[in-house]
Amino acid sequence: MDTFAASQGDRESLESVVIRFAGDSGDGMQLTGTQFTQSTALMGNDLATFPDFPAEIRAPAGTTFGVSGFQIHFASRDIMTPGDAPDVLVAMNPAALKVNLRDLKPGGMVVINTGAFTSGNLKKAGYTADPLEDGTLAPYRTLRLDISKLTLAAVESFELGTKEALRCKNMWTLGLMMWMFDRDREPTVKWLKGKFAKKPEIADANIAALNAGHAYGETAEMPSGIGCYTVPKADLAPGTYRNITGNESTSWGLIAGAQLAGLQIILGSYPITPASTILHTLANLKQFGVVTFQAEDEIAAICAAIGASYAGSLGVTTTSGPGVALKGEALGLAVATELPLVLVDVQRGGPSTGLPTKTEQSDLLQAVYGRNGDCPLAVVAASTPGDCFDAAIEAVRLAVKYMTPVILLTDGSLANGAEPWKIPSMADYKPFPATFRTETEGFHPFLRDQATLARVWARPGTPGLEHRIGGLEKGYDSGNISYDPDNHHKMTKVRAAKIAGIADDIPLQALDQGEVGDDILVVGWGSTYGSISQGVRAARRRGVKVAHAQIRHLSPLPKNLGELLRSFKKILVPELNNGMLVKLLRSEFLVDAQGLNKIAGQPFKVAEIEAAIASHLES
Amino acid sequence: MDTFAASQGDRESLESVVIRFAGDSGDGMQLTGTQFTQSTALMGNDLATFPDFPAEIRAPAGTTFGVSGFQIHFASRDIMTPGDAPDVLVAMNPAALKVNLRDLKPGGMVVINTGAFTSGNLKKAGYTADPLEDGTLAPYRTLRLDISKLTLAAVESFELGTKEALRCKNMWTLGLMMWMFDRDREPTVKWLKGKFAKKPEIADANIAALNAGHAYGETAEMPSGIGCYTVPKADLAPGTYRNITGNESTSWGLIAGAQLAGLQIILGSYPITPASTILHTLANLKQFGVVTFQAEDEIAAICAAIGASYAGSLGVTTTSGPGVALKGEALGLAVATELPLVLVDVQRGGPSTGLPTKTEQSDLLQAVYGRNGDCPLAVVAASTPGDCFDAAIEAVRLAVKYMTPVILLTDGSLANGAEPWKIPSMADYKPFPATFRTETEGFHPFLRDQATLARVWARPGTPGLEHRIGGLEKGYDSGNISYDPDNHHKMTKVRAAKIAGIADDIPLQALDQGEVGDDILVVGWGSTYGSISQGVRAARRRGVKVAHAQIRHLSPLPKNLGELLRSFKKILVPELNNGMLVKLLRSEFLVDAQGLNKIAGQPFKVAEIEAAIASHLES
Amino acid sequence: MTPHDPPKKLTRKDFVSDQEVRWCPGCGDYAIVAAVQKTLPELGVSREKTVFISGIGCSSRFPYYMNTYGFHTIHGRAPALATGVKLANPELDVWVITGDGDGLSIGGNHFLHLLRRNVNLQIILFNNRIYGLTKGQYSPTSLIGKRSPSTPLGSIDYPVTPAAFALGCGARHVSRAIDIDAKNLGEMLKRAHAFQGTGMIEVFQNCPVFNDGAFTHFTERATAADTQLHLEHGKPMIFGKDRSRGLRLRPGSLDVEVVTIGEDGITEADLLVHDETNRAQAFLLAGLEPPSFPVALGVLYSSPAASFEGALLAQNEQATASAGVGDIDKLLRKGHTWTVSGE
Amino acid sequence: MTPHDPPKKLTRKDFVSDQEVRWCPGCGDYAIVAAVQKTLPELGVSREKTVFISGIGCSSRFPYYMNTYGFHTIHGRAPALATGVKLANPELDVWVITGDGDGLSIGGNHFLHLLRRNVNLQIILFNNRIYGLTKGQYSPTSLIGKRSPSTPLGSIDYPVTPAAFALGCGARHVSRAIDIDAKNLGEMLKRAHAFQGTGMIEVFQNCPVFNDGAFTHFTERATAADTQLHLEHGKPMIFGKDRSRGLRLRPGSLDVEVVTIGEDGITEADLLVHDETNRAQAFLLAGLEPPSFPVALGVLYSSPAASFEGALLAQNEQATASAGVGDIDKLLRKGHTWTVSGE
Ligand SMILES: Cc1ncc(C[n+]2csc(CCOP(=O)(O)OP(=O)(O)O)c2C)c(N)n1
Ligand SMILES: Cc1ncc(C[n+]2csc(CCOP(=O)(O)OP(=O)(O)O)c2C)c(N)n1
Ligand code: SF4
Ligand code: SF4
Ligand SMILES: [Mg+2]
Ligand SMILES: [Mg+2]
Repeated sequence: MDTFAASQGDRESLESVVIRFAGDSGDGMQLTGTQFTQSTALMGNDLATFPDFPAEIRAPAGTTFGVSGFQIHFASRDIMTPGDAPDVLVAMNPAALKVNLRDLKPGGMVVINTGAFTSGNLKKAGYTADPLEDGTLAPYRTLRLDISKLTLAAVESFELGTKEALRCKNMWTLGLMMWMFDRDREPTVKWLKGKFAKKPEIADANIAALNAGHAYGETAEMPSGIGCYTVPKADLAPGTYRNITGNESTSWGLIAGAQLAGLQIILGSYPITPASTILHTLANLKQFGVVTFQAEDEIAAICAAIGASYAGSLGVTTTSGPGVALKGEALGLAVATELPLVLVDVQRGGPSTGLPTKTEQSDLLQAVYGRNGDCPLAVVAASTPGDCFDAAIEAVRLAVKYMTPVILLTDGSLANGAEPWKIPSMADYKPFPATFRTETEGFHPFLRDQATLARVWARPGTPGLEHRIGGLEKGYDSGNISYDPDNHHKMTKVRAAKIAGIADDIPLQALDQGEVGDDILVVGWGSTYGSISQGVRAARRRGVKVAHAQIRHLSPLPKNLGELLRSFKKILVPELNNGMLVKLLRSEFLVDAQGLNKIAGQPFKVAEIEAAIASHLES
Repeated sequence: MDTFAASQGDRESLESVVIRFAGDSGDGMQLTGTQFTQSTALMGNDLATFPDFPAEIRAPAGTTFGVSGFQIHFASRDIMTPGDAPDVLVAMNPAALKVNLRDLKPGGMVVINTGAFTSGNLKKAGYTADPLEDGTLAPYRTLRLDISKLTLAAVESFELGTKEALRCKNMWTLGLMMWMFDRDREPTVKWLKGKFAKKPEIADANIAALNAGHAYGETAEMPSGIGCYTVPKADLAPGTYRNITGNESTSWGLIAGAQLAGLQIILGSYPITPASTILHTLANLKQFGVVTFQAEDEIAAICAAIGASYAGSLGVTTTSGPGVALKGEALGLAVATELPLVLVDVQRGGPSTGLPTKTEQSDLLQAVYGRNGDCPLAVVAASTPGDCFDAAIEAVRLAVKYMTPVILLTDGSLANGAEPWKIPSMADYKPFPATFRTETEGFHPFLRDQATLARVWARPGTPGLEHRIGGLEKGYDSGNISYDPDNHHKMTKVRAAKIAGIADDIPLQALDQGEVGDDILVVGWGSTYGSISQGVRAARRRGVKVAHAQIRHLSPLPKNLGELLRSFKKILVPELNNGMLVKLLRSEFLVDAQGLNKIAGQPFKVAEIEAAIASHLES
Repeated sequence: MTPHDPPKKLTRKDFVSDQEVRWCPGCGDYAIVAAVQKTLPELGVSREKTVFISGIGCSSRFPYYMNTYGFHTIHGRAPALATGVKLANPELDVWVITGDGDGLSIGGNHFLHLLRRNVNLQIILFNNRIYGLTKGQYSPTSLIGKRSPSTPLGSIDYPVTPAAFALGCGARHVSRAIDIDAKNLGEMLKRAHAFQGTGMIEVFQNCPVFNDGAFTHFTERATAADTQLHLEHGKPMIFGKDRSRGLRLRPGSLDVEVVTIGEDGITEADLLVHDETNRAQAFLLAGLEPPSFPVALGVLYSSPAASFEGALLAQNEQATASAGVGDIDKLLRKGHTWTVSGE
Repeated sequence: MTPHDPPKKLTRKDFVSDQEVRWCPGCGDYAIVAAVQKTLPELGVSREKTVFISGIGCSSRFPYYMNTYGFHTIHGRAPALATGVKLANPELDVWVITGDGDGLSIGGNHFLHLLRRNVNLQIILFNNRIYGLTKGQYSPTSLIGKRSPSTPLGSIDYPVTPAAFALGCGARHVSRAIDIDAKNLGEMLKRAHAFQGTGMIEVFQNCPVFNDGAFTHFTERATAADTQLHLEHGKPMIFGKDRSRGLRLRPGSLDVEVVTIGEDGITEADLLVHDETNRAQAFLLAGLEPPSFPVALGVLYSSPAASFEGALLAQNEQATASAGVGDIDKLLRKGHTWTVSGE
């Protein structure tokens, strides 16, 4: 919202806006954000969101650690990140102001619910003086309203208790913001009716609050510097769109992949933040033949998935970093027995319990190396919430075609972040049906396809193929236990060659922007896609010769990657960790790639990427 | 035994001999080998041994998978490996012959117990024709004796049952071999008396068999090509020596380290091959203040160790690859809470259950990277059985000084292999006493030493230092939980810097042989020391300009390593895995190091190293 | 599903695989594998639908010797693997093989949850009160004072009683047999197989190498009659060489005592009658030990209920019945969507 | 060991840390932390020797609120950590804090082995029959049919009964209390603390956010007298508003029934008398559930025995007594050695 400025009369047209809704966990900010997003998506803007939950549990009202935030970035051009800094901050209480004000752009707008600025709340937020009075807000344009009171007035006729009535204040606020940015309330009205179908009076009160907030904007006189705006449609590719979070699209991608493979999914999972919602989503989709099993622990979850794959289904397990750390031994079993398996790792801040609700990319080396023995497997990463769908399909494809575990890396920001997604059609995906051995002649369980090196999949229940497998080394020619030295060498090499061979079956690495011959290449993976993409675009606009490659396949790496990297003099590798992909690239290709590392539980800001490109070019 | 040749009269003097004793698991070959070793050590030869157990369980008598072998290499010069190929094979039954004959040097000697060559045993061993008859043995010199019968005769007077009596045949064989190589029987006699103190008749029968075997050599006429030999004393550094296996010396090193730190050891361990004997050894040394706790599983084992460290003891956990895979999450907790901890990983063949009784170096990357999040710790490797002692002390030192988990890597060949070891004196080691915080003023649990960056160790029980720690991110300035983005970045960097800083506190990387300017550098780590050392020596004797560096500290790497590596044009990295150290070196130093990889569950042969040096120089 | 021919009449030999058996001579495991190979044909099961799943341990090598499907997995995790197999294909007849270390030490958690969920399979716990494969360390069932390589001064942990533990976990079918008592063992295999849910069989198995004679105090032929109580549902609890002794409820308390029929006017009618469905009674029986009491063998407890995979897969059917077979294109378009037309 | 002053008289406040409490308003955890903070001074313990060790879960944040030593570890592993702490320093007074997910789901194995070993510490299981921290998935103690985010059609696993499970594990002190019943809870804390071994307390804890009212059917004041049975060793099992009802052994079988005193000639003398040391009885009591039965509260079972760390450390003393304090130089030179002299 570079062009953001006050206006009083007609709506001012803006190219892009970043709004952050912030309040107490109990204030319903996630809902507010989601509804604003929904409506914005329907308006045809491009958008990206970033929900930021409080860590772990509902904290006592009013405390800073109980603040919940939801940021949305929407624009009339295509955008890829939730925005570096908000143009508008909605602060429902002092704690929300305290935590978020520092991020607001200079000159940005703050919408404040003064009704929550009681001395008790100020104290809980750690304010010694009232920020409304002491000049804290001087650099900003403020809209101060007693939203609590306005809401109570708006829903008075419904005779709810005060507590219930106050719950509607997020809808009042939403109404006001929808007025301010010219959004349609209809989808929210519809959604409220559905959600409170069994309690129509609650639905009606919320709708009344929503409308009252909107009406307030229409009628009340705004202080100077506060106006109303419009953000025209973005020029999106034609098609049908929806809004989607990464965990939803991962879930759906798994189902789609399984259908393309002709398999049923057995999901073994143990709840863990931020992966749990994949389990929840799939548990609600049993009609797709997905069996969801909440196991007793992380190890049981993956082991049940392996058992399911052994029995001829597609075993899937979903978790986050600490869960992956526990699954290492079982992953090794899946590698040794060469069974298909998809492990989804929704990465979060580490080490150990770390920052469970924050995002990070620090499981990459664990994914590639974190097991005993020479234990290669395939690793795939998703780069945007919507891209999780295709990445999940790709993970399933590789698992089934190569009889191997595949780790799909997403992260907290993808999992909970949302973006408009052009809905694909299943007809556009080529099926990759799994085949099961039935021929008994010449059978042994480690017979391999000479092209893919995948072993045969012989399902229990198939007459004549009775066999035993396990974690001990197996003879190349018989599949029986073998302690033969040369055989072990050969099998280790074959397992490695099978994974390496996947490189022939994945796209060559392309440049997302720029071209060979540019001065510098920025190489990313995973959720940094949006920030890097925009940072590179901005730098290119300034005339910098910078290219961008985003790597989807991390093990094996694309065949042409070495050549591509070597064609640049400088290589910058931004990662939300202390340097992991950069290690893989350096060791694999002996290129002097340098890292840009942010380990703060937050995505890169576009400006950080831009600045790093500039300083790296100078160095 | 290059100069090995027949002799009938006087003892022929040999520079070095490799003997492999092989028989059924029930034949007592490990005992035979150990006794021969003991006596050889006392003779003042340098020696190295390699026991090779059957996988996992006692197999039915006579089968090939039940064959147990023990190889000893002894010489009048210093040697470092158990020898590439045996000069002498002792085969107690057909299966032993079947499994081992292919390794024997051309023209080597086979001592055969013909008494076990029954048609039943031949069949069990998978022979379709009698190898004694069909020319199989033609390339070798054979000494064929019905040892079973000779033994029965020797112990007749003790009136044991046939089964009991036959048990003495390994002692008969040992006696014969002691005659052949001029070893002293006395230590064995003493040992037998001690071992069977409660069953003197068994001791006596065994002694009789031992003496009978010896007498047989003295008196019987040997076939042509079979003689008797002597291997003169080696020129060893002055001092008191003993024979030691890696697991023993690891155990003792842990005790020594704890004493130097002034701490008691709490060992949490879960039995696993080949690490279990560390637990067994330490369980027998309670008078050293070691508390050994056989936990319910691998995770409980490390968690108990972490609890012990939290309470002010030195927590230690010992395991092998699959166990390490299970301990990843808990290791992360120890990293996050910055507690001292030593994890001993006795590596074995992987992936998964793999080859449990075979050696391998394939846990290196798991040790360095196998945890969620950015989770750095120190990694140290031992290079010979005796060196495990110093490596264990070093692991304890780093753990205590830097308040960090340290992984000590050994492997199956070190664990069970033995070498003569010059016994150090504890007075030669500088103590590194642990310090505990008692000062309450200014205390918080993540206060750091500004030099080492280690946090303070505040033991429960200390008045005034009550505090809470855990796996969540902690504030740099308070030690309390912190979700602050910048703080997480800072803490991640501090944890990394603490480990990186250890590089200032470890020796610079030295060259074991050769010098800067040589044509090629061979870089190894861990148990490959002996093979590489001898391979390099052999190549140098042939005039090849080759140097050798063996890396003890794998995380962090020595400060001067990059410079050292870059001063060689060619770098060869032999490893008993599919390429791990080579990855670390390439990514860290961007040098074009190339791997020599053997994944066969067996150490490198000296000849393999020599050949690789030659071919790498040519390439 | 592959087509499934009606099972032809199989014999013991059909269930013997071509792999050489790698247990120590004299190991109790031989008797158990023989009993299973003998019993399977009597159950009329097919080779291709039978799956043996084990963890790690001597006992866990079992699957290699069965000419059926088999999976030798990782230490302690067989119950979790097996649950996945049953979810993928409930028609498979799954047997879990585990040891006292595999099942009760590292695998204790999965053992608990398998039992409480009541997955329809059989689990055989080879209890030799020792870690065999790793060369003789004491196990969770080793008796106090067990000297082993890791406990040279004797173990100090109170052992767990597998049957009592299983009942505490909520197991619904708990039984016991002795490795070399082929008749009772065969019977227990059949009972567990017939049970719709998790049929748990503890087998007292001798490890002649590392824990020889751990059970001889009640398995020896000579004294067996006096040290073994063979339970039969609805029958009074009688034992003893001349079947003259029995168990009686100690009046007024939840406790039992050994009595002699004929003495003090005691008749068979005074004895406790075995009720397989009484969980508290089973718990009490599980804890009886020589020399004061005989060891309770047979089915201690059996109380059927819906199987886990049955109930879970029924939910899938229910979901499909109410929502129709899932259509991905529809799923992707559910909820708010909007269309951008190519202008 | 640091010098240890005789504990000065501490108050509740001394045990309150400076950290802000981060549970949801109305959470039962508040009552439990308050009860512990109130009870500790009454036990005469010192702050510096007291250690709270927890896993992960809402309940596992407990240590942060105690002004003592504390360790918030990883999910399910607190019992193992705590065992290590006791081995390193048996003088520390250790409390393990765990939840139904932390202790019985991922941590089930450590829970089992802690209990059977009888490590001398207290373990408080916060049972809210739900995973609170991860936002409301069903747990191993959730009742069948529980609708949760991961079980939209209702859970199907048979729940585990913590007290019965603990008894099956070989626990030697098993007790139960209700979060908001401060008096009984305080009493149970004291009893567990006094017990030399693992004192296990299950606390029924309300999670108003994800499983509100899970226990109201027996915790509601109005009906408590009829739905709660407060056990007292040596006392008959009486309950009911006018203390007119009781539990009686069903004649001739291991089973109990509810009877009314005064009806059918039943007197107090007919009722079962609570014997804390009877494990089978405790097992039976653990399984009683409304509406047919009252819920048994108080000490179900208590039977002291040597503590694990006591016995283990005694072995160290024994070894030292017989072999003398270890001398490393001697150790290295034990057995066969030989000397090479510098010629
Ligand atoms: C992760 C891991 N830790 C340790 C081991 C070593 N291990 C193999 S089997 C076993 C115990 C076996 O005991 P039990 O289950 O009683 O079987 P048995 O050999 O007595 O039949 C152990 C500790 C392993 N295989 N994996
Ligand atoms: C390895 C691992 N897997 C999953 C989680 C996520 N997790 C944290 S707490 C919890 C369950 C908590 O339930 P409970 O123990 O009942 O505690 P409550 O929150 O109800 O007090 C789970 C699944 C984790 N922290 N670590
Ligand atoms: S070690 Fe024991 S249990 Fe294992 S095979 Fe040998 S006798 Fe059987
Ligand atoms: S989620 Fe439930 S258990 Fe957790 S703090 Fe909130 S109310 Fe308490
Ligand atoms: Mg066992
Ligand atoms: Mg809970």
